[in-house]
Amino acid sequence: MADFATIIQIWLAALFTIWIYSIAFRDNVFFKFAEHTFVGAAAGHSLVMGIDNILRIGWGNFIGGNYIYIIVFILGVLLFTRYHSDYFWVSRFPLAVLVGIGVGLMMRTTITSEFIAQIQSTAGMKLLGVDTWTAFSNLVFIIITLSVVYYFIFTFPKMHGGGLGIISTIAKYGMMAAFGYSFANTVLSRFNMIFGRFDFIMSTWLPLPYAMIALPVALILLIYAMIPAERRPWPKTQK
Amino acid sequence: MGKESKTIWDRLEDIPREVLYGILIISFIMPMLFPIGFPVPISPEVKRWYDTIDKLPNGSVIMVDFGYSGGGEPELGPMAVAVYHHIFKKGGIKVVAMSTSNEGTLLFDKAMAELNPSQYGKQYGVDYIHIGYITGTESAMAAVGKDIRATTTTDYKGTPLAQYSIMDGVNEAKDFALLICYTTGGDQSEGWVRQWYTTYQTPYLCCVLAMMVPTMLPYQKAGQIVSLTSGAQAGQMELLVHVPARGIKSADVITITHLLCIALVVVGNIAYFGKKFSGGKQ
Amino acid sequence: MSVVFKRTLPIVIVFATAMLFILEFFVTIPGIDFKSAATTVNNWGIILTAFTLAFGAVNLFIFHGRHISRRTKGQWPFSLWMLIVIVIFIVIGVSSGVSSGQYTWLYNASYFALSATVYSSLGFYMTSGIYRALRAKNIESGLLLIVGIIALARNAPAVASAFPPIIPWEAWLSAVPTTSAQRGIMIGAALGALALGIRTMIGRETGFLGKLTEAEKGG
Amino acid sequence: MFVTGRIFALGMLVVIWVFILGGMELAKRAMPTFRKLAGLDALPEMVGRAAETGKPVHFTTGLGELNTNMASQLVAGLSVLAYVSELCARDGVRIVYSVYQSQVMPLATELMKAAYTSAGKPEEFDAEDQVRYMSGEQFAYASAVQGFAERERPAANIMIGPFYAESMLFAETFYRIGSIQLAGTARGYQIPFFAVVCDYLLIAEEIYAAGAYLSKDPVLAGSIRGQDVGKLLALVMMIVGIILTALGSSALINLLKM
Repeated sequence: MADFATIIQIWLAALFTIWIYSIAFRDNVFFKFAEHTFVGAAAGHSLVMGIDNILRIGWGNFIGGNYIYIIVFILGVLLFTRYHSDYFWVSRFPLAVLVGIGVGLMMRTTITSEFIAQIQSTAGMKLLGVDTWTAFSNLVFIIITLSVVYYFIFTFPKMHGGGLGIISTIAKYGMMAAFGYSFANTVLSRFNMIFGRFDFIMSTWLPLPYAMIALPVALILLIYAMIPAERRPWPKTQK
Repeated sequence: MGKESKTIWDRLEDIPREVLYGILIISFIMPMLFPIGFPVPISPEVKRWYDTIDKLPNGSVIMVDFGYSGGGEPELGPMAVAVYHHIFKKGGIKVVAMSTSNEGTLLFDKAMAELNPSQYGKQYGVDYIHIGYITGTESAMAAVGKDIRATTTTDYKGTPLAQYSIMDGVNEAKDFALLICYTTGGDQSEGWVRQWYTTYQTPYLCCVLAMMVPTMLPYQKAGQIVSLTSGAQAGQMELLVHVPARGIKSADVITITHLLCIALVVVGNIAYFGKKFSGGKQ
Repeated sequence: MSVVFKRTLPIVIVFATAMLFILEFFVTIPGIDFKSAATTVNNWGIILTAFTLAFGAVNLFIFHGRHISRRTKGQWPFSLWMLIVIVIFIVIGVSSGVSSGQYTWLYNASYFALSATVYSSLGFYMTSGIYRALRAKNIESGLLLIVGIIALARNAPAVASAFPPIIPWEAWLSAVPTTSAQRGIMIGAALGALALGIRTMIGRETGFLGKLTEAEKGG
Repeated sequence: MFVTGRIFALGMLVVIWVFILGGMELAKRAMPTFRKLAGLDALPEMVGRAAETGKPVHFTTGLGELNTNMASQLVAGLSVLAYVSELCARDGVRIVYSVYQSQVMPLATELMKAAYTSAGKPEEFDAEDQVRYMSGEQFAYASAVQGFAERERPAANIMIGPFYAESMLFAETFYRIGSIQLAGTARGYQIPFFAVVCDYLLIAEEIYAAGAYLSKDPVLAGSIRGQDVGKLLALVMMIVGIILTALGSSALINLLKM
């Protein structure tokens, strides 16, 4: 038997789950409550993890003898000048360091991993000396890749005029097929997530004492909350 | 068009969403109440993932990124657990984990509770460890790849790394034989390709939400990812490792709900074409 | 202070920092230790990012603080509750630590359950989207529909067992049309990302500077 | 001096740098011409339909902030907003922009006002009603937009910008109430939903092209020109590589690996 704290935890998690799902049917006050809890929890958790990193990593390095970290702490605090109407520009300096790191790390590897490596892999595809089916598949692959790259060329309008329009059509067909595949995979992902919540409700919450009684009560309250205030049988509103 | 002119096709197309959602909920609940135990075929990516870990030499150290958020836990958690089962069963491999998602350490605890490493005689700090959530996503990957201790000197609980024997001689990306990432974010799954594979050529196994698989496919095709799987394939991994758990449990539900989707597409299109051919314009 | 200091200097910092990482990766110059410089700056970046994680909470305090002080009808009690939730997280997270039992309890009772549910709730909308919108209206949507149905069927484990030919069909759709189209998009997007990086480095993309004064816009 | 295995990449980076800067310099002298974008061509028709039915047009640029890496998508969305506002002003259609980012409000108001002025009807623009701040939180914003959709039943819905999980929610809701929809985003995970549900689509990079074309900003247009030359180079490399591979030579692959 789970201890009391765990039981409370399960009840809370279960109620939040039901309240959030209610939005699929209609907006209501329980959803609003759960949603505000969600936004608050996300912001709170993120802040707490930030503090954890500052203490565990930054402070750890500092007391480990890396005194230069004091500069980082100062820069970090300066980030918050963005909320000041006159001195907001001070936050640009630490932010510039962050942006510079991001841009530098991205540029130096994107050129290889998303550009050259992709070109290299396409260029190495064999059309001769392989079995017919592989050759056909490779040919389809090459045609779609080339035509999609071609499709996204915008400033040479002549490249899309006349008979050349066929290339864009092929590209579009290729992309639509890809989107169909992605769509099906998204269904799988979302359903897996729903399964996770339903599984929690059915195998963790409902076996607890009173949960079977609480479920219909919660649902009735929800349906009630979905009815617009003026049409509710009780309590009667003035307006 | 008045209400009276509604044809059967119109009615079919306009089924209220509450009805659709109701059917969906029922198709989730029924197979959970009455499990059928549908078979699950193993796909080549999962087999390739399994083989990659199986072939790791004794004494290898691997890096695992718990880069997913709570939202993706139902999908990615079972996969992470099944793979840990495999690694611990095989033995002789040290697992260093980190997180690029701020919920990663909490989800790591959850996974370890489900896994129970002590059943394999594995000890925290000796056979596996978690060096914590490190902010910055790609900056974190780059920093850890260059020099772990310059980035963090403690594990996720704040205990100095020096106290753990697993960290002896483990300093940078080059010390790792394999990289595994479970993630709900494209920044993570793609970031590892850029910051570790491109820079250090570390073999990379990547497990993402099924919806992210298509955008990651070109990396696998170009050889930058050894095996790309979705968390939805966790059931297959559980079968290979012989530890049936949450992943396999979802197989029935996923089958029924997907059949429902196919049925909905078919009915929807019948309504559409029915309307079209019966002169829906009126 | 001058525009040079407020506007140009940040751009110079961006350029220099980015250049340090680019040089470290591509060249080795005897006598210059790019690696340790880059390692230091990289680790600074991590700590600075940790500071930015507070922005979300600060923004909420500013925005919802206004709702509370104005007693916005139908909103302020929720705003107040939201801020209370943030405070609870901070107090427990900082006093007990993020790997403590108390914090784990709080996380599992609220954030974990909520975020898992919020993102899964989209599954409902998808179902109705599938029913209403997935139509073979023309060749394009027909292709999307056929590929979608085959992939849906393959994703149902029992369908794949009962009808094994669907496995190679789906594998082909994944390996050929999907991968190739995504690769085409990826090559284009890589150029887009590089162009954005270049524009940022030379100060033509100034979004990160926040609001610009009139004098700064003139630059 | 140079790190082996990365020499070609460095060279390529320099070449692309030259393309982008060159593109921007040339664009300052003469704007590049753009190919037709099917999604943009549909806009006058969509606004026309709204005029016939007397219902409003709804516009959203999704989430993302002006000071993050989503800014370029947001800016592209705002350029389209300015264009659509002008069309709406001309046809006497009410256009409502749902705002997520409070920082965007003044900018959007200015843009729409300018659009109404250039259509010769500045007095018809009502900022209070037409630029609506919905919420700064994803799902609160989503439910506010949904509420608007169900109350006012817009004839057309245009969504261009960085979209996240709310994309499906919007697309489904507006489809259900019968709005004709144009959607575009460069966030790869969301494009499939738009492709399934919406009538017209701007795929990925197309939104930047649309934004640059409509805003006539030489920096953006020139940058796209530079990228186009980069794409041509990629195409040439792939074609040459495929031919060489077919002939049994791996010369190009070896060069790329340099």
